[in-house]
Amino acid sequence: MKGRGPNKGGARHHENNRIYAHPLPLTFSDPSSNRTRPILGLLGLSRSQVINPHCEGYYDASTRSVWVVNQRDSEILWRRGFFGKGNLSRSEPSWFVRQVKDRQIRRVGSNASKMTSEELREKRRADRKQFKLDRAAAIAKVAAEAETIFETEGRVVVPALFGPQIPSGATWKPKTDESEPATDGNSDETEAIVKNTPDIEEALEDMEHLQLTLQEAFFLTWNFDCITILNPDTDEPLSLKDIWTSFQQVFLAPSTSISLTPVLEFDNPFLVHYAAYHHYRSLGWVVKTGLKFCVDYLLYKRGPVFTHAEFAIVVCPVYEDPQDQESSATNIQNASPFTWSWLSTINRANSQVMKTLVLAYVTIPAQCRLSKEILNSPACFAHYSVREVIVRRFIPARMRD
Amino acid sequence: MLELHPSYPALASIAERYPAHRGSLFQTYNDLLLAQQWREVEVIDLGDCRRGALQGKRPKTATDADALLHVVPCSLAESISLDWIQNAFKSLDNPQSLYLAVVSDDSSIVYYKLSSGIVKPSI
Amino acid sequence: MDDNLEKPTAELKAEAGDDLAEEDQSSGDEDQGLDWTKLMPKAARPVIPKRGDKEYEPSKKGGSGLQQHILQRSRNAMFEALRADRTISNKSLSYGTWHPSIARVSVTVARGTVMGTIGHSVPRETVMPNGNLKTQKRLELLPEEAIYLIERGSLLCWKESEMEYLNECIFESVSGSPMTVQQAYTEMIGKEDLTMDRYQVYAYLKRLGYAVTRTKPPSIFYPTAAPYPLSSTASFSPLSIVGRISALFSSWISKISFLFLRNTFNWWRPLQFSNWFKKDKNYAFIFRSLRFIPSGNKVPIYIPPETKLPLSPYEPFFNLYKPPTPFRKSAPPPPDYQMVVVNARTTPMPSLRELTAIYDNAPELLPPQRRVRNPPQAQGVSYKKSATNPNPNALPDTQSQKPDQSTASPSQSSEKSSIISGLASWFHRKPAPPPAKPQRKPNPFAVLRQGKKTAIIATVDAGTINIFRFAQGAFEVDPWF
Amino acid sequence: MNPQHRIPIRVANKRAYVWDVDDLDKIRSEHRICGLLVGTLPHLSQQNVFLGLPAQLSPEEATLLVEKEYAVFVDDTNAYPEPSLGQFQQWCAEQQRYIKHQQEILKSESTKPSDVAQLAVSEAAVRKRKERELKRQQKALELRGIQEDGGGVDVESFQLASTPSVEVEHSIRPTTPSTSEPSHYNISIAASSSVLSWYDPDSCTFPTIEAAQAADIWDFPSNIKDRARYGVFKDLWEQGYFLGGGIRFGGDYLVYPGDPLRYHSHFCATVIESPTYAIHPMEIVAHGRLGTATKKTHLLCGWDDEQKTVSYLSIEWAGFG
Repeated sequence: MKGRGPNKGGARHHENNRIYAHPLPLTFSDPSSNRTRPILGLLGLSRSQVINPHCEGYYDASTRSVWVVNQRDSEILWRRGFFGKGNLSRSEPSWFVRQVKDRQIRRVGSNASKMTSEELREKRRADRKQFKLDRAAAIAKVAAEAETIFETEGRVVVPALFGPQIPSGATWKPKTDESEPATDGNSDETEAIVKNTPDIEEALEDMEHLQLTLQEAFFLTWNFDCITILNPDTDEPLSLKDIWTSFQQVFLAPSTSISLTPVLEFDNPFLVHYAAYHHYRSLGWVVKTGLKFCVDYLLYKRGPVFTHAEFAIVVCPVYEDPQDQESSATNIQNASPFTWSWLSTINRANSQVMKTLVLAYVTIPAQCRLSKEILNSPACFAHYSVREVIVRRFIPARMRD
Repeated sequence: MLELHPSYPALASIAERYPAHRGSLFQTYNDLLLAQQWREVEVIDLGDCRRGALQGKRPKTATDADALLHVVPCSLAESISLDWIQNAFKSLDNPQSLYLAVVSDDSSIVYYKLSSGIVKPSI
Repeated sequence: MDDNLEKPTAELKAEAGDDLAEEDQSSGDEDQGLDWTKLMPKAARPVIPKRGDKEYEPSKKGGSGLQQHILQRSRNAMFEALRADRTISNKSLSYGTWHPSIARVSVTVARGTVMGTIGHSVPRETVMPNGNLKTQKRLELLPEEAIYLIERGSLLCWKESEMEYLNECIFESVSGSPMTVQQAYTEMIGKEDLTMDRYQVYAYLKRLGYAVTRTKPPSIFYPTAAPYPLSSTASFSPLSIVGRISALFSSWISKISFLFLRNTFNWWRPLQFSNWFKKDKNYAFIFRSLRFIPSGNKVPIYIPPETKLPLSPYEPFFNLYKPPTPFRKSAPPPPDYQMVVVNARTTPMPSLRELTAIYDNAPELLPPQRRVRNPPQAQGVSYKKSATNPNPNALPDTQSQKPDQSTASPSQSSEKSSIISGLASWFHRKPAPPPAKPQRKPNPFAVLRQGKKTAIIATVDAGTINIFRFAQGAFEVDPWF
Repeated sequence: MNPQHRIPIRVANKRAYVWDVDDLDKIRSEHRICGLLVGTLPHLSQQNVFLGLPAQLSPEEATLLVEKEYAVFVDDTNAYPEPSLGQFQQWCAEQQRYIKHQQEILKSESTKPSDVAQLAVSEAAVRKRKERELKRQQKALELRGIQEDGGGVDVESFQLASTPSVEVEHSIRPTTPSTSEPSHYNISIAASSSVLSWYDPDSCTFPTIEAAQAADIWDFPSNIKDRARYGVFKDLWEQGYFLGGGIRFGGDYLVYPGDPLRYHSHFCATVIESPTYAIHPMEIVAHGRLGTATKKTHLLCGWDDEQKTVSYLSIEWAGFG
């Protein structure tokens, strides 16, 4: 996070610009010669072609996601637009590399200073805890002394909570201190390590996949046709029509989802969240899940490796017709206005980490103005709309001039 | 798809018993076992909550490495209640505390420690 | 980059002056445990440890001897401060009479600069000494104005009465019985739409030096604020020769491709590339082409026939003027802010429709000024620099997007619904102009955070005031591509 | 305790206030109820950090004090009969005495009337000092921000930013010294009505919640939500805690191990109306996250309206994942 300084990580930043040069999985090539290109260009013509990486992923209904298992594809999807998440990593799939590293470390010898990243994280937490305990003890000691002085001499010495006798974050040192390892191995090291350790490779199976949310998967397959979504049972590609219906079906109450002709609803959570997801993607934002910050989405300007997220998005469905909300069987969250206490909770939680809270209102078309036929194709999206409201505290003392 | 995953057999019986929740169970199991490197991870039937739960121990270096911890997975999309949580405690024969794993569709998981009663913040 | 932040223990150290940080720090005034010993004269002050002088918990029930001693001292400091007399020099004191029947205080003697921004004059029939009626202008105070002046020790208020009280001319003006602050709270709150919640917010703002008036005039004599100036339409920056030419070409290109789209736009394949055109072989084009889901606040929200929307509690109640704003109470300028006040316990936050209603009467904001120190977001390469931007020197507004949008939006060709026509009309509307004198381009995040319009809502929960601003976002006019 | 000796809670517009410092002292030190100061502090009227009387009691606080028979409700709107001529003259006499008293002090100090002006100025100077100090404290609060429930304010460490307040401006005007007996004196405006001889609370005092509700001057608790809030508030209070409002921290109450003047809150408590009331996992994430960041445990307090009992659940970050 502190990697904001101008010099700090400048090289890494440059490297990232190379690795993550493309904002989308699609790329372009121009076969035409340097001579012809400008001429064509002047006429607004060109022979350049769009290159489609044709990735593959498996649909998994029970986790409501699409799994990209082959390494080439997950690398493309992550590096070109930051799609998906390693299901065993915080962002980019790096579990395998972490394992390889750890095994190496273990082989080098179980010297205390050589620990796996997970072990290290645990140790740091243990150290922090120890520090707190030590400090608490010191404070208690000082207080006790003050107490006796007060009882015996009646002198009032207010026990300090800071000072020489009390360890501070700066003074306290754990028995052995460690340098921070990268929690998630970063890709350039990846090649290196894997090369150096061929033997481990076959020994260890990569248990991780890149997991795409249904919004991500639909965005990629519908707009760019750059990922083929396979039915895990048949290994056959699902048609866009199948995808359209099944992605909505998984969000319907189990009872209805059994029936062969699923009842499609205007307030299906998939439609509402997709509208918001697509909206922000189409504006060039990198959109990731915001669970850890108790919101639906996080918006990154270029991507998680470059900056921290600017905006924290909560998707708020709005029924055009209040009747529809009352009659609805769908359990869709955030459809009614929050209590003030809930609003301040999420607002505070996010301003603590320097994110601005945004309520993204998605209107749900009124049933009385459209036939449900329209739900049989993405054409229905023409009837939804997205608008945002930005939430911030207003502090009169700071708005005076 | 998850049926084909190497770690599925360990969960199969309970996953089949509660199909609606096998997704969150599966993801939590993998996270604990493979990412968090927990030890002795086992699946247990949490009948009162109509789902499977997990138990296991944290890595050796962790502060409370030998404590047997209980983790109850749930999906971000469902909604629960205090009764539901009490039931979870009950089916685990009332441990002092349990861990709630909240799972989202992109496979992110957050864990929070729930203790019954009023427990002072650790300094 | 958020990895470290994901831990709930994470706290970002904010650069000084970052609003987000300020937000988080501003919890001072709600505070339960102030150190009142700070108010004691320096000599009388007990030894106070530097920072974080609160303890974790009492060492035993009720606290140890020392703890109780220190606590008692803090309490005494507080109670002493509360006992302070509300005294004022007779040369600075104003006088007034409370008329419950009309919920006004008529000012009989006005002194001090406080009156400069408080009160309004009203013609009233008054009985002359000779017995006949005469219409005279007099200075009147609304309940909140009167209570505030009494509270701060500037006004001695009498309660109107039939009885003839003779007074040994200690007081320059007497009619009726003297009122305490308590009586003012009890009798004046609840009159003329003044709730306790609203009074608290009023006093809070006054203590900060704001001039505060009612948004909706309580009577015909109450001066109304001047309306907001209408935002003028955008002026186009003259294009260079090259610009004109390329514009010409791209226009025939877009005409042709538009024809294509008209016939071939397919909701199952929203994005299609030509074989020969150059304009669609770049990311900017792709992103633009994806912007077909209606968005933005100009899109009308459909309301089904005969649906009654509930009455909104979200009507601005106070007009605010910053201390420096030149303010004439007889002819108030357009307010700097308008504020809604609600009870946090009984009222949920506003619905989208309720917010929209507020925005409809709110002025458009100018792009925010750039801060001197760069906000953290300024770091990191912007795609706008590298990627081709149709109108690079355009400030964040719809200019650059407008033409692209119309080609990119299949809706116009394929759909005929009311929403879409609304959409189309919006695309062709001119946005608010960039600020007059060309300045440094404002930080894009600051622009997005500020939004186009704003609704300020003060919530009060059993005395705790919490004020939020809800900005009407316009992300759609400010894409990265 | 006999209603005569209970603390009077002044009720107006269904809000509860305490207007006398001694009463405030009593409910705080004897009954662990703090209320919230909402009034403007005389002579410190240009800041929002330190506020003065009245103290507003939350519905829970007031209800508890009355139910426990520590306090009674006074319908303040009906406590102000017109003063009789006698009462009024008596009041005037008191004012006279007060002014005479001031003048005697001045005389005794010196016969030169100009000293009166002196006094006025020095008075103003005192105010100005306080004002400045407050300004500094405000700055302090703005710059560093009081930690959640307010660590001490380190006045010294902030350089003074003196902008004379309106109040100071007009009170500093040198008062014209008159040759005869000084025409400059102070008038004091009473905060509490108890000083008025004609103030008559006894005729409109209500010793129980029911009575107050019947008289329609009080309406808490009026529904299941209120009952749950009150049930939880009372249960925590009975366990010996101090409570404050928690809305800024995403809860209903902040729970303190001792007087908030000296101790940080340990918990932020959210009231849950019933054991079956729907909770979204996101709420647990948010409360857990916020609590951890502010070093508090978040409490979910479940109210059972049949059993009239409260069950607690403590949320903390797991420390892994």
